[in-house]
Amino acid sequence: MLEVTDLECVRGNRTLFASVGFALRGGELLRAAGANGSGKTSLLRIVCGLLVPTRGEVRWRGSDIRSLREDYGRQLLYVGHANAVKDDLTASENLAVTCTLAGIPASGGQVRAALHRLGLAGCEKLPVRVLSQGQRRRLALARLALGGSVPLWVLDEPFTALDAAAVDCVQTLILEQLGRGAAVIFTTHQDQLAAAVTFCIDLDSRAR
Amino acid sequence: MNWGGWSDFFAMGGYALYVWGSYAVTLGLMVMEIVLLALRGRSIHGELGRARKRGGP
Amino acid sequence: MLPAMRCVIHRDLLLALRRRADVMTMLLFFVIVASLFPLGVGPEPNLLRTIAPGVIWVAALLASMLSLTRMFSADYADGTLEQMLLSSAPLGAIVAAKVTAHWLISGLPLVLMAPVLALQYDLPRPLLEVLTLSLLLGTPVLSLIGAIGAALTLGVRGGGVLLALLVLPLYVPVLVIGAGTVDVAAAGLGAQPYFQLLGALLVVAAAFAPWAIAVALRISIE
Amino acid sequence: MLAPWFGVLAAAFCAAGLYIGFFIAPTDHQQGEAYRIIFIHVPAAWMSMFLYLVMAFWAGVGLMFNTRLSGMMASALAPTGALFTFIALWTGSLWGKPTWGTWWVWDARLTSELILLFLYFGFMALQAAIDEPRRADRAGAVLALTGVVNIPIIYFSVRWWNTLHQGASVSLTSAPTMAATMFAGMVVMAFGFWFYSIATALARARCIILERERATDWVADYARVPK
Repeated sequence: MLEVTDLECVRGNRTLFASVGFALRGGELLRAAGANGSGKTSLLRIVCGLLVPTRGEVRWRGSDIRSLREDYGRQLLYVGHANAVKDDLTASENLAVTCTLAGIPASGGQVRAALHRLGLAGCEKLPVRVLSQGQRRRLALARLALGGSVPLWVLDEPFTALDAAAVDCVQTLILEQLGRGAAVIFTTHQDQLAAAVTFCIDLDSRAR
Repeated sequence: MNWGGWSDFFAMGGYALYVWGSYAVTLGLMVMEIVLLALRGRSIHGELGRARKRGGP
Repeated sequence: MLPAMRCVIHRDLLLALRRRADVMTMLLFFVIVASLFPLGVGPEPNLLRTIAPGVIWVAALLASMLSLTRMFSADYADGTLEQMLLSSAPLGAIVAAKVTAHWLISGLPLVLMAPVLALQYDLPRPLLEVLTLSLLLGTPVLSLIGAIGAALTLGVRGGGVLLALLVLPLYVPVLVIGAGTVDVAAAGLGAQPYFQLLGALLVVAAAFAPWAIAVALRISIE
Repeated sequence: MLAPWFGVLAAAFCAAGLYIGFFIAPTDHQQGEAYRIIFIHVPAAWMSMFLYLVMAFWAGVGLMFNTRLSGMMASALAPTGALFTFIALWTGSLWGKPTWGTWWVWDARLTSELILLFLYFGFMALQAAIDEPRRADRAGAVLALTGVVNIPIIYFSVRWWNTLHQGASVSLTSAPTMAATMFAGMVVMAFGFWFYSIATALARARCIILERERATDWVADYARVPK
């Protein structure tokens, strides 16, 4: 489904990584590993199309993602370091907005169910301003509970700021999604989902 | 040529201030740009030279 | 494509309602700037009448520029802008929705407030309508062009002043034709052709600006 | 590099242009000698417009094909373009003083030159404000393209504004009757300025390339060659 060939990324005048390539098929889990600043986030952003690589290309089902643009957006769900939530909106409004943007149908009931699943049961109507950092991260990840139909998930350190219960919940979400034949790319510093990882790219060994 | 002599030429029919004013400024700005460029070029070469002595870009 | 656009507009309006103070401060700025001129120029009526369109237009232009910096920077900071770039709708449409939302928040109130201010300059009634209509056609163009500047200066230090420097020269045609329509109407000539000119400017801006904003956003987000 | 050669060409053409302008062109019956300023005012105005178009072209190419070099060419051209716009304005007002008695004439062409100067400064300010060179080039490119679309609109709206408020009595467009030699002088001067801008642009591009590629190896070898 997703082929990445000969990727190179230069930030400032430092080459983060070079000649990175992999192919990802449905149901596979890819982990990008490496120390801080080794270019993990840049790699994920390149795969999403947010960042233009210095060399190499990313192809989705055969065609270059830059020519696909919003069609690729429809196939993709990206959760980055930033939670993409608005402080003035309530939790359910935030979730509804991000789902509509990503093209995922989300009725009131589904939104409430997703929030329940991520342990945000009582906070639907609360403005996000009053939520803790952990709760905001859960809200950002609540999209995954609704994103069952999206074939590619790209998650940048999904487990940061999460307590044990939330980590388990997200792990089961990812495993369910893999079961449905979707592909997932993620980064983490702990070793969650170590068993399920199909293959891992270690950026430290490639840095020049 | 229709100039009586160099003095007429510089008097420019009484408009010396304006004509020469504008030419002087134009010439001055162009020369200044060239000088700035030369300085910029020399400083870069100097820097690269020093970097080469320290070995490494 | 429509649901995403409607959602963006709805969200921005909701945000503006939740933070009503911003809209108010901008309107107050518009009123203050417009009422400063008589203090500076003197209360002499027919002098005020001649400068009225120009003053109100410049005040409207400056007021709408105030809220430009916030158009994208808030979304850029909390990561929602990334979601917009990766959305299921074309970026041009999303950006068009953002600009419409910005116009509804900062352009429309100015248009509604302008007649009230024009009374300060005792502009006769027919000219009042011409002024309001020219603002109605002109402010969306201001938002469109301003959005290009806002997207370019995203996350750049000294963004506010730089944005003004980039955008003001591009505002000149709108200001000239907008204020000019009122002068032409004052001189008794039909202002109709000039409204068409303003309409043409709006169409050109609406066609060109979303593409430029989308490219600028993609560059700034890297 | 080519820059010095274009510099020599530029000097030759400018000298020829000045020679024609001062020694061959007859005295103008209306304005006496003051009109000789036209020999740098008009070419400078042409160049300011022309350089902005070339800059926008290079910027567009850089944006479309993602080539770094064309982005650098665009930012190399900007200061020279701004210089010519300023020269056009300066000589315009100096020419206005003897002929119309005021330093600044709100004439359509002079006003749009002034706005062009702001566009240049906007471009350079944007490039200076963004640290990362690649993003600076591409952001500048978008601004240059937006500017190019706006230049004709600005020119016509300012001309329309001029006729609206003041009537077309005072305007630079009614240039004095063009004797052949005057026009020749202007064209030769224009070529002189054109070669001059190529020379400065190439020299500045070389500096930009060296500054930006400081880290790459080929620059280090290049520096080893005594300059």
